[in-house]
Amino acid sequence: MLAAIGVSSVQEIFDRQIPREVRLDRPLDLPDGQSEQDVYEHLRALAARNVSAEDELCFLGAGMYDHYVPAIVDMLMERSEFLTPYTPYQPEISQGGLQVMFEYQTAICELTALPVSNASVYEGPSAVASAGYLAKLHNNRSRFVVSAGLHPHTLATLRTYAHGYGIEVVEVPLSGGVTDPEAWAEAIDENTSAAIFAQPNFYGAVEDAAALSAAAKAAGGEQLVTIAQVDPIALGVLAPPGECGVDVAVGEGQSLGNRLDFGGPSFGFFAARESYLRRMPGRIAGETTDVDGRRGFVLTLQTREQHIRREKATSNICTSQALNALAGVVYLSWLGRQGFVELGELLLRRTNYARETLCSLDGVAALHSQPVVREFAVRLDADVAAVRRRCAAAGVNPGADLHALTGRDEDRGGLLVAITERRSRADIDQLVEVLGQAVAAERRGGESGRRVEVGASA
Amino acid sequence: MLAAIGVSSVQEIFDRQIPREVRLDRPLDLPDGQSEQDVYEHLRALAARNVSAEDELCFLGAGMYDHYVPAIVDMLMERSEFLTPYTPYQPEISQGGLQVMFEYQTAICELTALPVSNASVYEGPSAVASAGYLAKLHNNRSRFVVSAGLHPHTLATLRTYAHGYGIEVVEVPLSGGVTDPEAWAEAIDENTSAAIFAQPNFYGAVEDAAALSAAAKAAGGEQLVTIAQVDPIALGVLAPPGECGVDVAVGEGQSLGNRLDFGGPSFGFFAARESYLRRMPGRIAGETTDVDGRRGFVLTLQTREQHIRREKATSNICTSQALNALAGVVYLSWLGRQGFVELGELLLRRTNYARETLCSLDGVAALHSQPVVREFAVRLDADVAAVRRRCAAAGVNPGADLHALTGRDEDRGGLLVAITERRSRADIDQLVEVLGQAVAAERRGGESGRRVEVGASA
Amino acid sequence: MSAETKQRPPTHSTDTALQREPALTIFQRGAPGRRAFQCPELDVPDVPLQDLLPVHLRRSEPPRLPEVSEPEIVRHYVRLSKRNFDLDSGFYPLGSCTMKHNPRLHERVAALPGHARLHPLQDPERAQGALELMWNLERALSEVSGLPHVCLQPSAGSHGELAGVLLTRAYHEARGETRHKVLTPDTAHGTNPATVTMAGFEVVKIATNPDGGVDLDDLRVKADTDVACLMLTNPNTLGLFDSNIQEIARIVHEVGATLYYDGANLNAVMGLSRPGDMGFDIVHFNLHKSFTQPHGGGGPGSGPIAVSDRIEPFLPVPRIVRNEGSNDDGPRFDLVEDWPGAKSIGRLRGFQGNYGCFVRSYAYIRSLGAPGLKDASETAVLNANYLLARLRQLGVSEHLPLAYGELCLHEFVLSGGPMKRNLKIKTLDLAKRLLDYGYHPPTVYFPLLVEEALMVEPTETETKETLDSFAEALAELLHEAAEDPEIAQNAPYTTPVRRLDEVGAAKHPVIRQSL
Amino acid sequence: MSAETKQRPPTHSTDTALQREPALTIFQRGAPGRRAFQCPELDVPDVPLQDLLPVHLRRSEPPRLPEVSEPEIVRHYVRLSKRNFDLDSGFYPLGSCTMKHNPRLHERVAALPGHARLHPLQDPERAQGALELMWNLERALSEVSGLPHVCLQPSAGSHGELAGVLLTRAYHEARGETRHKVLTPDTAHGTNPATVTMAGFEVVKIATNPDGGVDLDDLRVKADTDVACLMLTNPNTLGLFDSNIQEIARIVHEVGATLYYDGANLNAVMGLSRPGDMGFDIVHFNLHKSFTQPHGGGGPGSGPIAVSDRIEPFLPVPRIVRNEGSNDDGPRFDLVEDWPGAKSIGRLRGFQGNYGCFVRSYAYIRSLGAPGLKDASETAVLNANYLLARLRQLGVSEHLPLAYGELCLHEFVLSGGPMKRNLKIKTLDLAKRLLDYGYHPPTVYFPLLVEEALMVEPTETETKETLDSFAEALAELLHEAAEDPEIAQNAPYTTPVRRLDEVGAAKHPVIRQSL
Ligand SMILES: Cc1ncc(COP(=O)(O)O)c(C=O)c1O
Ligand SMILES: Cc1ncc(COP(=O)(O)O)c(C=O)c1O
Repeated sequence: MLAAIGVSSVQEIFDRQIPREVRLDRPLDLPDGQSEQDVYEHLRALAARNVSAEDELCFLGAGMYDHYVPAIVDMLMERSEFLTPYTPYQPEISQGGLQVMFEYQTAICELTALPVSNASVYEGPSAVASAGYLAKLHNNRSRFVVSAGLHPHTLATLRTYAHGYGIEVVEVPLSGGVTDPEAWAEAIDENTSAAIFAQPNFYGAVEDAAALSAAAKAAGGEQLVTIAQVDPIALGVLAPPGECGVDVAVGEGQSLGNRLDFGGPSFGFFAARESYLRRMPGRIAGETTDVDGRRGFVLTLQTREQHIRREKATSNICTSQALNALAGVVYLSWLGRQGFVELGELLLRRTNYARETLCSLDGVAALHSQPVVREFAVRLDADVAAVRRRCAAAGVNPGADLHALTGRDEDRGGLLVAITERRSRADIDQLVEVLGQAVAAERRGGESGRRVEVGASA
Repeated sequence: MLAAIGVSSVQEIFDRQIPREVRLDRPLDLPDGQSEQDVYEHLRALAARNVSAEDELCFLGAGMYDHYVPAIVDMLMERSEFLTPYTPYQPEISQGGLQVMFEYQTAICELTALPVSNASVYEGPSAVASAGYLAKLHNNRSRFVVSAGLHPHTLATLRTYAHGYGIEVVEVPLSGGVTDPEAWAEAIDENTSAAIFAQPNFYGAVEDAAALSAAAKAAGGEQLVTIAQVDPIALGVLAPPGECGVDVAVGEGQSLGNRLDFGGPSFGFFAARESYLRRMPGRIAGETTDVDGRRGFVLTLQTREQHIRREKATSNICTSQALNALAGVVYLSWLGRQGFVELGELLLRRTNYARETLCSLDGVAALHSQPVVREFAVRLDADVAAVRRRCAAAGVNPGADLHALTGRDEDRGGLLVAITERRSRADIDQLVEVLGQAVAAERRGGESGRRVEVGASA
Repeated sequence: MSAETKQRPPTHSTDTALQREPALTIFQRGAPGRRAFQCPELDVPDVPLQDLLPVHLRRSEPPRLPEVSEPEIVRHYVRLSKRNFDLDSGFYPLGSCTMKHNPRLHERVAALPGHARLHPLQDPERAQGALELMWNLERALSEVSGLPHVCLQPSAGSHGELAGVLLTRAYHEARGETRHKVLTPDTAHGTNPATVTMAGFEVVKIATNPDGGVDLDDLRVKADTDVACLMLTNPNTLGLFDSNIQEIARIVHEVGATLYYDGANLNAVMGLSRPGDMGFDIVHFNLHKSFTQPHGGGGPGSGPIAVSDRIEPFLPVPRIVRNEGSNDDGPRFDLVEDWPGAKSIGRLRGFQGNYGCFVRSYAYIRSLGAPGLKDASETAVLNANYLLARLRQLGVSEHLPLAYGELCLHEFVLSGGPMKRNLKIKTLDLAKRLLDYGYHPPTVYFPLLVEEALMVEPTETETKETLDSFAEALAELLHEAAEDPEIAQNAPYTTPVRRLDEVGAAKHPVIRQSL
Repeated sequence: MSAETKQRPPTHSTDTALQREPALTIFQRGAPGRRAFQCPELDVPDVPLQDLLPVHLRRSEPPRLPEVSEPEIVRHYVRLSKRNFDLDSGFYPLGSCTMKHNPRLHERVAALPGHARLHPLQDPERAQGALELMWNLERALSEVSGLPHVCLQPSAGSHGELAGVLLTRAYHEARGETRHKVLTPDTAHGTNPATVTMAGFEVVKIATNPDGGVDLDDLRVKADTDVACLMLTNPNTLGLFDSNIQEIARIVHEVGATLYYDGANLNAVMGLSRPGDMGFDIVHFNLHKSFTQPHGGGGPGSGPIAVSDRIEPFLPVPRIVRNEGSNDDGPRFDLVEDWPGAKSIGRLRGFQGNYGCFVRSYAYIRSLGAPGLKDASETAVLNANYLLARLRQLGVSEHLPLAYGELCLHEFVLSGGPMKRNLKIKTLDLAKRLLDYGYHPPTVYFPLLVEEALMVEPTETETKETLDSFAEALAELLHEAAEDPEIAQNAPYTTPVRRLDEVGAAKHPVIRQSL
């Protein structure tokens, strides 16, 4: 090969192009390569030092949830034809991926009752920040009014982005577990670019989405963009954002057939009203026909995108989450029209059963009394960290430490408990027992966690 | 659908065909169906009650070995196109599977240095029994002379089959760990249909295959069929049967890219000299061309088979082990020409290192001093079961209890230790330490295994 | 019409990408020195090989295995896989093979290390999960078959048949009898007679009566005391249930012979009728059919057997036993080679059988449960009868009449005789043309007693839409043949290769890549 | 010639099975009431829904999701997958995308429950394996880039770019400066300018000099104190290394701006040259390119960033810290939101980033090690230059000359201008005809400054045989065009669909299945 190139060595190819001064004159300081079995053992040893939802009874949620991922999702994601192609730049040989995007968009539109969806964005919180950018492009106003009920990661991400594109973020507090209606109406005016809330909110409470949207439009006018970050699984029982006056509905798609993966990759979904179509970020698959009249699919409305519009693009996103979105639409097809609702209703009932039984414990009280669908917040009359440690010792992860996540004083003692279809009544009862003993022990002033373990293994 | 059929109910279809008296008038006494996640949890709970080679340091072999199975083998076996078709009865749409069989046959021929191979039989021991049947069909003689060095499961299976097709089985003892040459020559005469031995034998010893074959032919004449059960992995360093006067080489293929799976499914390979081609059992893929002259593959020489020849077939085998044979040829391609030999040499050296270090322990002696490739037998001056229990408590499975497998008195105290490329020197050293302490403890008259555990975790 | 479209497939060689791709084997790829495998490091003393292994025992030349990189291997086999038709890609009504959907959950659970990396010689006390699974599967198969004792060991159906006939031999020998004959109907699958011979018996054929069942008179004549066993499939390979089964059992048992049930067609009667209740002594199951173990392009399979009390003493070893554990710590499971009254025929293979298949089929049984299994059989039978009815409605049966009977159970057999005479195309031509339509053809030329047989088994996991389009495709194919029989006679046109020279392949066998 | 054969592909619509198959969506399959999912049983009190959720908050109608069985889902998507071209099936020289082989080991280790089912909010002390893996990956990326601090959080390359530009903003603001402009060369990838706007800066284009590098004079003119940053790719999108890089760095730093390295082309220089040593302040990596995270048909990706000391205070939260554990019990890893001197820009997304991608790329780095990474880059560059040389030998460069330079690094850009004039086929036509030859075409019409650009990146995992056949295919394609340009102008002929009406699709967007 060197002969064909006309060089005497590979080195020469580099020597002729890269100045000596910027060449690395030593080997990289990295371990040597290993055989496949050794790398496997190394990665397995690392995995063994994580306590996963396979290893303990896990009630963690707060944005990502331990739902059961059906085997067909893995099987399809692992097919070379879906796993290894690049973004479908050549539609004639990418109809599989393009049709999946089209189907995914259809499913998201159905879930949200909104007419347009893109083919996925990175994940939940940055989806909200991108929705904010859409609002800025749409009305070029100066302020976002956001509910304190948004996920703390969403608030943080939105602030980071908004500082970049130069928009002020004003936070509206909660009252009684949901966005304070007065403060909300108060904060919004004709300089408000977008009004943003979560459904259900971070504390698990179901917001009155229709009321919040209406109030926002009333105070900010039609140009204002109402944005909701919604939990797709909750939409099995909750009125869809499209029917609640929401302009743009975005959210975290992990619950839909994606693994936990310690936080990613998953996907963000992004749906909106027709009028925002040409300001959407990311890929959109559209239907068309080929020269022989066959139905086919292409990436469409690309004039929104960076590779065409460059500095005028509606977003800088390029590589997105196609494979995770495939998992999403396969999962939704697996659940099916009825199953999707059945699942929501099962979670609704189990979650309320869990909240009731937990709150019947001494030292455990509901943090709010709003309706909840799949997650709820309680306040412990004990040190949350200590209680969680005791539960962990008994093989139970009782949920997330609210204060650790929000840093809000009013969240001290708060515990956010998530329920999935993998958590049976028996699991919930075990949580109640273990948490009850942990709280009791802590309130007695923290003797050893042994009694908790005994309790748990009973 | 019922209307089209012209019945009022599915029941009616059965009522009109199956007499009442033989209908089941009650539901089956089985658990109700479960959701996918519940079945998964149940099967996972069962798996958790097995101590697999993933959970302990495992030196078990004796026919199946914990080799590393490369990820591409799983990936290819899981492809729908290989996983879900039936036997390739329609070659035009089965070229993938048929070519895989052809490639597999080529690989087996290369390993064994024999000119013909079929596309797989069930597994090792029954492969020997099928080879015996081939011999019977070939020379219609009355006796099999078999080496006591065959795997006990092979001996048992051969006896079961031979009793059916009416052939006597005479066993020749070992001396010094290998088949006794005198007794061997003694036992064989012109009534001997086949002379059968294992390479390496069950005790890990390398037999002088060429000498055994020559002696057999000398005593039994050309019509006698020499059959060797060979360990394919050992062929990386051992002279192939085809170069040792062996007529039919068969064996267990599990070592070649197949999981342990608690004993199956794996595959048996079956290779022979040209003259036995038309008496081979099972499927054989052959090369041919289509009407347009394209190269293609078909199941060939089917006149040997049950679906054509029925009671005159050379075997009754139908469904075989195609998917496992695919794993075999993919694995061999992954190892490659050099890698196959490198692996054999690595095992040869590690195995001899293990034998030496183990035999340096008090109360541990080599059971024979013959060359060994990947497995060897030692005799413990202690109760093997008790020693194995102690080792298990220390997370080490030191190997198989010889006497428990063969029931031979001379095997009391025997331990069969297998080495794969997954067992590093460090692992071997740990075995030596743990086994040494276990034997010592037992010889001191069996106080508790605690010291062993301490030793192991050091 | 064709699998997914409403148009007729091409009637000329279309020269597709797959057709243009030459069939290079993995041995024809790569280059010297190329490799995928990186050998773990030599961490023990580098002793000269000849000190460990005398040269005369050593291999002199490395085998000429491929020299390829991982990317080359992946690409080679992924491309090769595209030259296969498979159940996940299309309808596969292959009669007698029960090509039902293979749920992917089964692959997931079978791959759990606790199952997949469990060594077969692991001490039973540390393989309790595996033994309990096998025990539960034995109990479930016993309940489905209506016979009390189960052995999971056989590797496939024909292996189960061999077990069954050897059990029969042992049973008679134990009673001091040597019998020489085994009866099989002329509808029997080839493995039945082949097994009989392998087990040292002589095959005696029994005729089929006009209803497609066993000819009772012929049976009465041939059932003498030299008969060891009658092997039967019920429903038989015509998809018909032999309503004389009780009389057949009486006749066979009267002469002291055993009655063997070939379970390949069990998918018709799960939860509805049981071989044990019909009077069978021995049954084999095909887990890779009725219990959806994926077929893998020709295996692996698994052929457990179930037997009556009188056969039980002869069952192969090892057997699984369940010991009631001391109060709280549940039952314990063990493998034994001996038990009260044991006169075992011994082993049929190494270890405990194809456990990986047990895991899948057990997961299947747990998923469906009792109602689900019954529902599966009912739907399988409904689908078969619906497809048969559709073919009648579309006039297909004018050329391809049902060979026997009116209705069927889970499958039916058509006769291509009229088609051959009226339309000048053989069942083979029809099958090959079906390939262009995007279907796997039904089983052809079996059972042998049906002229130009076409054996159709849709299974319960196919939808009405699929059955309808298949029926339409068959009808269209016959119209096509009526217009121009050469279309089918020269089919297929669109497959990766077209008709292959099987005669030439057998005359001058080339069965490995020349290197 | 074509990917696997030596013949020319068809020059007419071949009407293949895939072409005949109508594109039905999953929503057009199934039937009312059909399903795959069996809901776990309701094991808690069956409270009326309205008691739990007021009606006005409730969903009134179920979404019109598909109603299909598992077999239907599997068959639908398996068939759909066959309408994709993929890296495991053929050569994919898509410039700028580094389509190197994705080892399957990575999928296996990423699927281990300890990684795949680890909740992102698991307490750090019980996620030590994950944090150590991330720490090790950070260290490895730091070493490869030559920059001390790494943040793994960004979800893809463009997300990394956004992080980088926001870091630049924070850096200047911390110094009490507000700068408004970011410089990008006209060879820049579209995400660069798009990012600049999103981050609130104004884009200023820098010209390219005749050697394909940055025009230094233009840079000197435009580099003033209102410039916050220069974003560069090196080697750039022409596959050329800018030998003035040190001078460029000097100019940029002189005006107090930062120098940003778009790491999409890192595959050319791993272990050979490091952005940090070139003077870059901020680098993003594309783990889904250089570090072989599979691309999934458009993601997931992962775009970690590495930065110099002066940028470090502004890094996103959370960060991973390593605490030396008390003597024996090794180091402990933690996630922190604050650290000495921290002035973080905050979060770019939820949780810790695309951990699943980290696992794969870390496995890759461990498999290759230092020598392997260097070897990968050297082979990638060797393959690109060999392919370029082959194209010259075959006379292809007469119609498709190299746009700039003599040699290249890991990829090269040809200009289709002469081809368009001499042979009357555009680069688009060439790309479409290549589909018939069985190849994924190179990147087309990028970078913008090259007329009819064709950007070829073979990567290190392709064999010489593949490069040779691809070169021959291109040559053959040009001969074909010389004979009859319409062949390419109307291509492709053999793909599941042929040229699609993109204009119509955009004019009347149909972006979901009408139900
Ligand atoms: C009726 C019948 N009996 C027996 C068998 C043999 O089963 P196996 O292929 O599992 O050996 C088959 C399989 O085709 C069959 O259809
Ligand atoms: C040069 C260059 N920069 C940036 C990007 C954007 O990377 P990503 O697609 O991961 O956002 C790409 C990807 O195509 C690229 O080629």
